[in-house]
Amino acid sequence: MPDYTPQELMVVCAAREIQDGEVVFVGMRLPLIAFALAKRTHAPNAIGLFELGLVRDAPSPELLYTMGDPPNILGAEWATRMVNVMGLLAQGRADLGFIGGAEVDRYGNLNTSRIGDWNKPTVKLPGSGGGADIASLAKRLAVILAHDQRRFRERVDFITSPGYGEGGNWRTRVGLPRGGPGAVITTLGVLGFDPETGEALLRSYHPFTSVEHIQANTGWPLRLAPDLAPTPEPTPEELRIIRECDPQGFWTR
Amino acid sequence: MPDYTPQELMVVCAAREIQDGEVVFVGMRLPLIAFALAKRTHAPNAIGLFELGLVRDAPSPELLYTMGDPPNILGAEWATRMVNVMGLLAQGRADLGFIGGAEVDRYGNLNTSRIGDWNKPTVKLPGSGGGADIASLAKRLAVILAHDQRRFRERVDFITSPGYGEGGNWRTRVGLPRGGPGAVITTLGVLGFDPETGEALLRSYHPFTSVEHIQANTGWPLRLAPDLAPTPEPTPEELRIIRECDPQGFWTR
Amino acid sequence: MPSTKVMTMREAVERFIPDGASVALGLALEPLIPFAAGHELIRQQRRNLTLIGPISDILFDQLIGAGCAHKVQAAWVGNVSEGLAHNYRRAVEQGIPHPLTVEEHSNFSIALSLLAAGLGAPYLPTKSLLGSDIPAQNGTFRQSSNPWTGDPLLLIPAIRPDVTVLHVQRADEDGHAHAWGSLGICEEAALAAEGIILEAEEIAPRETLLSDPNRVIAPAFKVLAVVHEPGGAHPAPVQGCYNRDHAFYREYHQQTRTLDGFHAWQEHWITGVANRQEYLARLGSERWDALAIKTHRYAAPVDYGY
Amino acid sequence: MPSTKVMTMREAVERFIPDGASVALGLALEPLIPFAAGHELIRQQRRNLTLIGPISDILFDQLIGAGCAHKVQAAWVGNVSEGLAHNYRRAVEQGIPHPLTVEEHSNFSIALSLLAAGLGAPYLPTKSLLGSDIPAQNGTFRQSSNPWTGDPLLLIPAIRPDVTVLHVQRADEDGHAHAWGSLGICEEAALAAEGIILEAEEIAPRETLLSDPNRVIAPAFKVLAVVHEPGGAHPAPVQGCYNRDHAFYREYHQQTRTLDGFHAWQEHWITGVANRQEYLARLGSERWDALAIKTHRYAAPVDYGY
Repeated sequence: MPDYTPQELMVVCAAREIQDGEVVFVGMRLPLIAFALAKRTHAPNAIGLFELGLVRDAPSPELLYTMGDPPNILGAEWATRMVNVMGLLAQGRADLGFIGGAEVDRYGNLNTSRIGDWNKPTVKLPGSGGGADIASLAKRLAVILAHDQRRFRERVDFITSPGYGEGGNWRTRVGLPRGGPGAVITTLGVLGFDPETGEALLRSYHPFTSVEHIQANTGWPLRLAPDLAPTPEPTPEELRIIRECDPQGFWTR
Repeated sequence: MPDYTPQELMVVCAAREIQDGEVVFVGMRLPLIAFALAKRTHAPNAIGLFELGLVRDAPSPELLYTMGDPPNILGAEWATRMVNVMGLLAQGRADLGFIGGAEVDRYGNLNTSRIGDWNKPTVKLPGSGGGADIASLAKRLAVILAHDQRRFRERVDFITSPGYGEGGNWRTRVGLPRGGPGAVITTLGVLGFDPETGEALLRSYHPFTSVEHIQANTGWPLRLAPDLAPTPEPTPEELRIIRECDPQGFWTR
Repeated sequence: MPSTKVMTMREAVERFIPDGASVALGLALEPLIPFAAGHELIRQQRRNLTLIGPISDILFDQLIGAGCAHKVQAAWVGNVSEGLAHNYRRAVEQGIPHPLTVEEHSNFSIALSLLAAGLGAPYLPTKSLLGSDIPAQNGTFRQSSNPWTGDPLLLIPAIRPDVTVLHVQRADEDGHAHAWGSLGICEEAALAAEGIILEAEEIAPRETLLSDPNRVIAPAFKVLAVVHEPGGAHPAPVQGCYNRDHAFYREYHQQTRTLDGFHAWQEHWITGVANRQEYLARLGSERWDALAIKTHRYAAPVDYGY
Repeated sequence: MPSTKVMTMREAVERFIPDGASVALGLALEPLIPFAAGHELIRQQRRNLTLIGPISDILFDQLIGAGCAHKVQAAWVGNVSEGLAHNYRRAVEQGIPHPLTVEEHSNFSIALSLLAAGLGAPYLPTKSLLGSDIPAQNGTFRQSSNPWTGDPLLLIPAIRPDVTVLHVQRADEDGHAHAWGSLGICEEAALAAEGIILEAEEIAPRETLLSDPNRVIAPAFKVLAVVHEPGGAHPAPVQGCYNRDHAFYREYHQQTRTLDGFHAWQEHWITGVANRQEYLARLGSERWDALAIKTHRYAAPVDYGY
């Protein structure tokens, strides 16, 4: 057994998506910690946007249960109205956005709205929040979710947050100005996307699992990226920082 | 000779347009004093909106050369962004708006943009400021300007701030949601408007002039209102307050 | 001058939020949620409300479970630190306690709806949500195109709530209010609404509020009622006043999994108390004190003098 | 961390406002006008600028008279307490010093143009200016209709300035800024622009600025330059710092009636001085002291602690 949890590895993978100096639209839960980790390791100049109206260049000094927690507001560079932060996103000022989802499909479309018949769903999920906006407008999208066959579906019942739609040039066709998922970070591995077709490809598998296990837990025949490799393990430094951020393991255990 | 200036009488007339409890979009110059006068006499509950982003329920304690002068900001109820105050106007929350103009015509249209050929004007005036917005969107409009034949024209060269256009239901036809001029307060008298045709009618003439003099100084055959009467003179109390507001007579002499 | 707008929450809800009203609340997202107003709506058994907001951190779920809501216009209804909202699920999936109309939004689209109303504009255009199924489900948006370029655009129509309820740190009796921290779409919702109800941690003198007119959140002439309601946002945090009661959200999540569980929770925290003071007494001073501000951090001085 | 953004006005203008740039300035209307930046543009003989703003209280007139401007997108160009702007008249009526393209706006339409850009929207719709000749003269608006009701609407396209210049009370070296008083469309212009130049009365520590994040006017990552320029807004007022020099506007009005008069005025106040310090020295301490703040009025405390 590895000395880290899948969630800890997901945080590490998410942090590695952040490049230094980037403006990052930080989502709920694990990305809150990933932003802190990236800032304290390889991306000290990254800037975080939080949809409720915050901009920070330093991560919160305390664990965040929600992005509106008081420690995330004190020390913010800017505490403004949501529309201003969404406006930065809409202008193409966010290099990377993080979102979660209940279901993802072969083309990276996410459902966080309703499973089953729209009018009589079997499961009513909470909804988009800012997810659909981030998926529509960020230059690059990273998705974080648990990996099982129920969640990884050939086609989601409801596209809350658009990925590559039906593939190909779909995003351009429907009028989206940019973006699309670059990574789907799961409990089992990391998916990338074929730049031509927009189809998900397995880019890396976590050290504690296997390609076969991932394929068996994916609801469509998951193709492999040409450079498929095991996910690099968290470094001790990364784990130390994550555990400093989330000492009780609220999000990462 | 009366013991007051035409400007002082204009301030009095402007103040009388304000009813108690009304939300008033206050314009530059004389209306700044008219708002103070109304508040201190018959309209203590009037509220003033200032286009740069201010709301006040108490007039400035000092003479204002501009609405952005520091005494107008200190003690404001709200100092916000211009769009928020313009938004109140656009929503129909302003009962009355004041504007000035260089030229007015038979249907209360105002020109503050360009005299003569649009592309080669003989006089380039400063422009709309917020005037065109107030004229478009306030529930009721009061216009303040000097009265002479050059300024009172059959048809203005350029409609900066729409009055009743070509008359009749023109405002509805072009899509304006409400409003139109209720009064044109001049150095010689006060004009109202025919509710059917939108044509200007002389409602009152200042005590120091005559109907004939006003008609001679108007660039079209000015019709008279059925209830035409001399403009009531300022009361001593009104004059006292105006002179307290503008002791040097910067605006009122 | 008009008489004071200060009144009890009971009176404010009785007078200004009738059955069938559309109400925007929870507009700062996780902080400053006006739970006191929401609970009073439940105690007064308000029906057929339209609930408007970006995300709702368990407040909408409570109103839905109590049968107050007929329609929801929101981007997210759940429990931010815990996950799904059980009453919301029961209402949409099973029609319990009765069917609920949901118009799905994103945070940006609900913000734009309210901003449009405040600007007096019939709609605002955006490229967000193109390709999402939200527009089709919502049904009120309109697909359009940029008249200059032909590019696809989505038009988000204005939403004008009857009432916007804001929890604020302080207000005066005329309705001037200061709120600070993360404000989400509080301003947009206040300017979009027909009227505003304030629940305030503190009632301060007019001079205090007017000492900082840039921080005033909306024009006082739109304010219908000012309710002095310290602790009214619990379990949500109020910057500078108290912190978030994370455990309360967890308990709510666990205790409301079943309908019976929700009824028991509601009886304990809402219908079994007469007002916010009794709620806080039930919470207990130990739990309340644990949420107190540990370190005060004051804003740098600002001089409005001349 | 990136190196400091603090530099002289000369350097800021040299590096970030090239010939042909579109520049928004004078966005708080009568207060906080960045005259220091405007005068440096004149000293550096910038050409073919597009000037963007709501009303311009003599600053645009100076830039036009000096031959810096090719186009104006504004609601009003004049002298608020005195009347007409002589250089503006000469340029439009007689092409002196050269012809000027003017796109007439109203205050609301220029505000909506910038707001649209900040929201990432191609345009915003309004009912203002329907029936006005401004849309026909401006030429960039588009007549449309409400797709739900068929009512006429005017679509105001986004304006994205290359640079927005703001005068603020204080900033830190990273570009966080506090401005207060009446702010007009400062925020909209800052969010619409590609980059921001700040001229600040005071350079304060980061901690001071971040102590009140609600008062920060724009994201620091958009700020290109921070110029420490006390007195940089004279003769415009800066709340809490100095009052308006009304007489200066009157003198400008009287002395610039003729082109020669303007040239003499320009030589005295702009090209005859090297920077703002020399300008203020020429103004003299007696005149400057007369504008000082007589009564300080501080904003009520706000606690961001937790």
